[in-house]
Amino acid sequence: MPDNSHSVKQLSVQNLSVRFPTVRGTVCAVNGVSFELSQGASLGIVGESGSGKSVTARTLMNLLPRSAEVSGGVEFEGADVRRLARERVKHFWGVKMAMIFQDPMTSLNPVKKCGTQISETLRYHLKRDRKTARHEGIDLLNLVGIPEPKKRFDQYPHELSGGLRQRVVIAMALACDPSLLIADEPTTAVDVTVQKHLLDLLDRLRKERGMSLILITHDLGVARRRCDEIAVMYAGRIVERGKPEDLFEDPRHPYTDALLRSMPRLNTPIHSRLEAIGGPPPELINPTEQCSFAPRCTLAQADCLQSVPQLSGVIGMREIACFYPANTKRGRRALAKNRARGKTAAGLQMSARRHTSG
Amino acid sequence: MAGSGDGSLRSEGDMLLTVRHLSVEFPVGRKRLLYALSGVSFDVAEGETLGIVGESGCGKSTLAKSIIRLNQIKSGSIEYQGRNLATLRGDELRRVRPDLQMIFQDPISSLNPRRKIRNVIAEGLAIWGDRQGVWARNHVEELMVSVGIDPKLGDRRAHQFSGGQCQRIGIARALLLDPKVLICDEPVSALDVSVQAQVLNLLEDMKIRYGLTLLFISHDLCVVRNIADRIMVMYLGKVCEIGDAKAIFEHPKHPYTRALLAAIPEPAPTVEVAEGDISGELPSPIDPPQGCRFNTRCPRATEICFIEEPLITQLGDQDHYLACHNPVIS
Amino acid sequence: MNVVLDEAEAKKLGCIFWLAVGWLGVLVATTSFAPLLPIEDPSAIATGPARSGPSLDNWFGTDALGRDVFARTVYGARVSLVVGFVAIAFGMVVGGTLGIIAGYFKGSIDLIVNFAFFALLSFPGLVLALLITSTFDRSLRTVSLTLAVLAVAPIGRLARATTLLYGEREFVQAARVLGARHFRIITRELLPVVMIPMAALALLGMGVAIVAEGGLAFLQLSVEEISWGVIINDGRGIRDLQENPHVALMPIAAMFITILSLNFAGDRLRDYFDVRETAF
Amino acid sequence: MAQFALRRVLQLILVFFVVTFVAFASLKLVGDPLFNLVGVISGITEEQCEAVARGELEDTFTSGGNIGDCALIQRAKAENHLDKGVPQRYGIWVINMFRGDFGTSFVNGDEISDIIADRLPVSVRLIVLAQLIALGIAVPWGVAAAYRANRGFDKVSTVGSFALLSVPNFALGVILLYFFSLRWQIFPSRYENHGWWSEFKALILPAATLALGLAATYQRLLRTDLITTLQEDFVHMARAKGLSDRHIMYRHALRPSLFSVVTVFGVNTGALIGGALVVEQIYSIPGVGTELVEAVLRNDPPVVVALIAVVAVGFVLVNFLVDLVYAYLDPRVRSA
Amino acid sequence: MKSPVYCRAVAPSASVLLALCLVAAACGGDSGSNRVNNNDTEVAVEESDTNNTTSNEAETVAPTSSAPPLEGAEEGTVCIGAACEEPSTDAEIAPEPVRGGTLRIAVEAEADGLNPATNNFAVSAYSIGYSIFDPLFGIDSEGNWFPFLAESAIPVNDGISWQVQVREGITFHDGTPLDADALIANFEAMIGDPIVSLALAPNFPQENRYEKIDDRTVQYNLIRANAHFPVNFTSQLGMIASPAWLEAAAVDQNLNQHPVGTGPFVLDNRTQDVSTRVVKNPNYWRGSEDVYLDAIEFFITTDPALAAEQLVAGDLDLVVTSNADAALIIGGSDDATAVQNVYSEENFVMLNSQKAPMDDIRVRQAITFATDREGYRDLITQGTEPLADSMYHPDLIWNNPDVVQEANMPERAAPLVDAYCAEFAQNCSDGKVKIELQFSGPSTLQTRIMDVLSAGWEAYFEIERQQLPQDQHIVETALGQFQVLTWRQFGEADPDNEVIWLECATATGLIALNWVRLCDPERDALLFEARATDDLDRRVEIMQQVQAEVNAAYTYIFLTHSNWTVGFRNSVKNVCGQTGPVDKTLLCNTQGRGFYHNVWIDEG
Repeated sequence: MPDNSHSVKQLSVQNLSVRFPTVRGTVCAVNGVSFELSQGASLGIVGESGSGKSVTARTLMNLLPRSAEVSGGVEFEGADVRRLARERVKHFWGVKMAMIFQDPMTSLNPVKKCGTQISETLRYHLKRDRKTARHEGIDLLNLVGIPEPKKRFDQYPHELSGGLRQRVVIAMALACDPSLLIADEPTTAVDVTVQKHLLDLLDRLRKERGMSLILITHDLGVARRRCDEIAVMYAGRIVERGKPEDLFEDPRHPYTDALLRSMPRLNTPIHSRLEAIGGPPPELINPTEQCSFAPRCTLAQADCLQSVPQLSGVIGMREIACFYPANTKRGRRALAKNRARGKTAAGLQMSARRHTSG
Repeated sequence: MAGSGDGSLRSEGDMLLTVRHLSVEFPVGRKRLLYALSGVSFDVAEGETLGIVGESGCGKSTLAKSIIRLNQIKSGSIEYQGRNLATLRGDELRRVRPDLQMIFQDPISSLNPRRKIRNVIAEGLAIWGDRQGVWARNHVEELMVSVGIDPKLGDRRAHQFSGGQCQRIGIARALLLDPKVLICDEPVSALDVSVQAQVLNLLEDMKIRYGLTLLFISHDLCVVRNIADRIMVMYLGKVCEIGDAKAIFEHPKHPYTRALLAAIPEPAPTVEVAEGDISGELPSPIDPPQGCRFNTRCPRATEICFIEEPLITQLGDQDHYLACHNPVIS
Repeated sequence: MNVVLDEAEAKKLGCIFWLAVGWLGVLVATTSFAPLLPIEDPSAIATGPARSGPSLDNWFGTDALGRDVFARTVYGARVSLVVGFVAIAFGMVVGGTLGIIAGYFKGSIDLIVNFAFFALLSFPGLVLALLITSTFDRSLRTVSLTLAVLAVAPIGRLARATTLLYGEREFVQAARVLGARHFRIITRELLPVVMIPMAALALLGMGVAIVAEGGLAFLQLSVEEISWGVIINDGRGIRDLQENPHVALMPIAAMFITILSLNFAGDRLRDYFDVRETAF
Repeated sequence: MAQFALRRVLQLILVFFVVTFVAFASLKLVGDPLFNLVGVISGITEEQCEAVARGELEDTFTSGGNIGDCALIQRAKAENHLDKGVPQRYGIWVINMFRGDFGTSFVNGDEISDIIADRLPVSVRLIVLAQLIALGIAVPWGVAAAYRANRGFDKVSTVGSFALLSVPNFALGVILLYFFSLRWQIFPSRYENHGWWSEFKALILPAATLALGLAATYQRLLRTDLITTLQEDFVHMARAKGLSDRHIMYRHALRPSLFSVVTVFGVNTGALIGGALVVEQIYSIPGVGTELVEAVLRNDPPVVVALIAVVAVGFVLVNFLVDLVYAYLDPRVRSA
Repeated sequence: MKSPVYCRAVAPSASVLLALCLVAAACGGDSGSNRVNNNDTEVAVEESDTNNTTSNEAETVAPTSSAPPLEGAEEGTVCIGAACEEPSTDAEIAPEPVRGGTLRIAVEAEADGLNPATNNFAVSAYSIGYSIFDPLFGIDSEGNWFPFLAESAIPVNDGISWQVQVREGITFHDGTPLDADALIANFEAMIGDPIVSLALAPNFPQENRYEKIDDRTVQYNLIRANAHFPVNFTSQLGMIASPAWLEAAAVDQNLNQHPVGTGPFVLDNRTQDVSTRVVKNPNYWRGSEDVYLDAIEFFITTDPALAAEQLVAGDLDLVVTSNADAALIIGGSDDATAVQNVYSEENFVMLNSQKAPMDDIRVRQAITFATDREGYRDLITQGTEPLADSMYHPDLIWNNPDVVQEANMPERAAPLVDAYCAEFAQNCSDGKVKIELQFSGPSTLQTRIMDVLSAGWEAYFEIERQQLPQDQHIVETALGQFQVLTWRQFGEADPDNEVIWLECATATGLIALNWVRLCDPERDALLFEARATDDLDRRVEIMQQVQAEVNAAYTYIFLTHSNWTVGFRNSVKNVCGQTGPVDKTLLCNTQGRGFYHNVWIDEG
């Protein structure tokens, strides 16, 4: 956003890396991710499975398994989050920072009443008594637009539909009035009509409460309308970051570009061939020092296989981690070269039918 | 909406598959019934791709399973090549089966985790050992190559493949017996975007290569839009709107279709977002609403919608059929 | 994303598994070739001074009648293993078949079979064994078959539960769609899947059967041959425990290690094939 | 719920009939119950009887009573319905049972209802105590192991639980008795019941014998289920809510993780009764188990069948209870 | 409606005969084996009851005065254990008795019931029974009878009839007086019981079995003269129960569990198979001040070794057992004392002389020669029991020192087996005689015994083992359906008691109490002569001759003398100091049967 220069920096993630040692090797789930978030802003993190978006969120929420090795800094409202985690600070997560999860069916405890699960947070963190917690809980249900909140308060999760459950989850997350809400694929498991309502709700709540939002999704379309800024992740790295309209209209990273092309859209003709992304999915275990998208990238050149391109560009406007960004002169040249060769530097066959990028 | 009747059936006689008044009900304890499908009628011409869309719980998966007789059918008929699949039993049914194959939603659980994928793909031959002709044309390795699985990996098991590859294996298995109709039940919804495109492309390729007729079920309108010739929109076990894909997407008449289109994160330019704002929850299929089943959420519902169930009717002479008392007139 | 988190631990059977299998292998080998090995006749009395502790001549000492406890333990293993093996083999064949059929076809077959399992389970196992062995004879065949009958219900219930779990899976539907007959679906699709948890349970069940034989021996209703249970029972009198505890403790140790091995092997197998522990 | 209860009651009745009938039929095969009624002459064949009647065979003891009187055998048979077929006898038995008459022992003439009234409470107390001990050990143990799964404590406790699982209960019983009662004299070596405290002391060792293996079983199940539950989204959600680990473990994860334990709790009741059979034997506890074994060995069919019926009914009742516990544990079951 | 009466009469009767047999069946004191059900094991109707001696002598006033049956030893009681130096049995320097307390006794089997007229009394039932019932006559420490409840017993008609007079003023626990009618009621109840009468009826004619002389005197009329008739009434048959209770118990079988006698203790409560508690009778006819204990609790502990351990651990006060392990545990403890004596049964192998191949004396000889008695003694009794050569302990005057069991000489078996097999090839296989070895099980000890015996026989016999449940074992034994088995009996205080096991009258027929079914008329003549005489020397002479003949018939292979042990904690005093009414010291521990009314507990 052009005006985020005057907003208060709320969250700052610096060079965050998360590794999981396993028998088969070290899984590098997140590799040097950095981003900042202003108070009241919303950031979309978009990526396919395995891109590290959820791990990033869980790192922020201190939800990683003990085996995880984390490095880098996370600062939230001036406090070092990782130090808070080490010191087992009690009333921070759930109070300042809250999170909602993908599947409303599973993110509510099936054996506890919805109301109990909401008021539990209030009682635990804010030491409300049973009665007050109930009142506030019902208010929260009201806030997230649940009809008949009193009745719902005493119902079990299985008695509610998916959409309602996700609203309950949101109410739960909002209970202590957090200043940052992390939504991890909040609408993946619900139908489109419900998804729309939920996204609207999150948007509304964010604006009403001056809350920041990190929206994690695999669906570029979801992030587009709801976020001030979008970060695209691939293999544990942010490969491109920028404003939604820029990203959609003028994707620079070949991955973003390819992703957009591979999505079927309403405005493309029927039976139009989709541009699938070829090549193997990224290697997460003991990855080699190279651009992780290179093996699948139609623009890949020899130097893409030599070193990892760093995220660079204008912070707040557009940052790309690529040596040969798509839709640029450099990119077009690289593509032309590869097509002439019939394959990329990483050995990916260039399909004759493949559309040019740019 | 959510209408009854067989008004949606096209008059041409060369339909490959004609479903009439198909009803499926499941007992859900205490003598209550879940009305999964209620009087669904439609037809599919040879070589056509029918996209079936609707929210979860609308009966689209039940429909798929009913056509290939994985469900008990309450009433109605499924005509395929002059035979009524709904009444076939035992060996007769078994003999028809190779003609109608299916691809499942969860690519991994649709493959037996303990069997080598070569055997999984070749299962059809093992069952129909006598089909020499099939063997001659579609031997397993060739098929593996054509779906993009390296035959050298044939000795591996499902868990050693990614979701996309598993779906390819599933497609190969389905194609081995040279089916006429391929029913795809949400074949790409469990896949990542980049892989989804590969599988969709593959399906298109295979359709052309083997002359398939596709029933493509999805909740993702964009995907359906890309692959389907015709679209059928379902709601709570009934058909709302059916017709040529272009017509449906560009001139949706049914309020529900419009709502679906409006709810897409990147909504279709043909509908206004506000127009599709339907509220409320999907009613229970155990106790569906009287009259038009969409009446509880429909922004255009009038009195008649609560009393009378709309019949499906053709819009003019176009390939566009609709069940609604108050359609949107553009 | 969860994939990364959950699969942090790669699958390996691990050395404990191989240790366990090793012990079982050695046991089976030793007992199979027992007659060829240079060990005492297990029923010869006074091979050494009665009630003497372990020595070079009698590795595990001697019992009240001066019989060699080592030889008896080795020969006892034969009977115990046979009992265990027959029990689970029968349990797997009969219980497995019934369980799969019940879980696959459901409906009234399932109702009847499941009820039969339930009724069988509500018969306290040892009482049933007691009834049978006191009714018929105490031959190895009777005892093995008795314990085999007892193995049917637990294994059958597991087979049924697993079949129910997988019977609705899409790969089974796919086979039906391909036109496979029930028999083929059961044998080719379900059996390989059901076998694994069944095999894991069978390993545990073998331990249970061996212990049950011991329990029968404890009530003096087990086989007439030398089995571990018989030896333990022979040496478990209070005075024997005091004066020559090795008579009971050596076969107890052998039984313990064997059952431990079976349990470990079964558990590792379960983990390896990612079988969720089913409450059968 | 009512329908569910009805179904369970039906099941109970069916199990009762099946189990008792099988027991009845199999007892028909067991030895000769007549021996307990008429003594040694029960071994005399009908041919011999006839020979005695014809004076061809000498009856040594006619002077000392009517032993050689084969009518005695016939009468004993008739009065105890031993001359009828199994189904008929079973019918008579069932009818009498529903009249509250379990009959009397063939051996000592005791009212079987008295035997049950004497024996059952002891066994029930033993089994309940064993289950309580087992759960008391297993729950904190399982939670501790699952909390840091595959770490040091869990690995050690896995070995421990497997070791416990692998100790045959008869061996454990004898060893515990030997050390705790006879050598160290911490617990009484003999069952006694001078008030609840003395009985409690006397039942601790046998209950522990049963409980240790059981605790290991429960711990394994609970641990596995807890590990699974701890990966559930709602646990992540609870953690994201900032709740403490302890709170999450006991208030969120434990209850949904108890299903397998509860199921096994029910199904194991049968095995537990079998185990109690041996353990009661070791500690000479006058429970159903000892009586059952005695009755089988002394060839006392009415007692055997009655006790088996009691055990079967107990088994079904426990499983009925288990279903209720399910309903408590999982509201989804309640509404289903 | 005969049925209830019938049931009562018949059901327990079985167990009595069963008991008869079983003493022996459980040879070697296996009672304590791990066998679960011991209800019926180990029991005996007093064989003495079947005495039939004719006495031609003049009427003797009771008590009879025969010479002490012991030879050598002044007292038959052996004491082992820590407290032996302090003669707890010695009443002279007995310290002041301590009153009060409960004596906890382990008995190894439960009695079906405690009705002396219908139930069978095993050692366990005797222990409980003697605390509730007094016998008509007792046996003193020298083995002679003396009047207990009776005032006197006078033989009339050369001993064909006996007049028994009871003491005056005795009442039962329920207040009924003890008089002639009570004696008659007891006699009627017993003779009316099909099995108990087995031991009683043969001595009496069909008619006029008794006459009531006066209110306290009954005259019993026998078939033939018996010089030792009162011995009949020293045990179960002599236990006099309340006639009112007997009558009630005849209708309600359950009352058998609630006995009413005249004894020093009254039944308090009884849980079948668990425990029986009796409390001091405050109105005991001999004066309740001599009954020191407040109560006795009898516990059923089927494993004698466990009972012994419990005794040592202090959970019990007194244990009665014939088990070697138990005896060794008690003997090895500093806290307990074991008392044993010579009045014990013999353990032996029994060969059925009517059943091939045992009908051939060569085979019987061969198996006798091949028997490893030392192995049996060392491995089975762990050396605790002495080897037996005949029906009597060497310390008893009846014993014939010249009779030696010809075992442990396998070399002599070979030619006999060869000769037999040459003749009867069908009964042989590979030059070995095929035999069936029957034993009752399941039982660890029995199995061990079979293992040891087989080890000796295997060289010449091909042994097929047949383990039978106890009941079937007894049936087949009584019906003569066996070849070889082990048994335990003999060794009674009065040798006349053995007649029934040896005479021809019981050797044939359906049920033979002469189990080996060997009839020897000469032996019968000797036995009846001994019965008729009161001449001790002649009796000794005859019994020694009988032993020689038994030995020559090779039907019994005597192994060891069983070793009945009464073990008690050192705090238990005066176990062997029980006295009868005429200041007679009662025989301590006859085959485990015990009186406990003069016992006291001194924890100090």
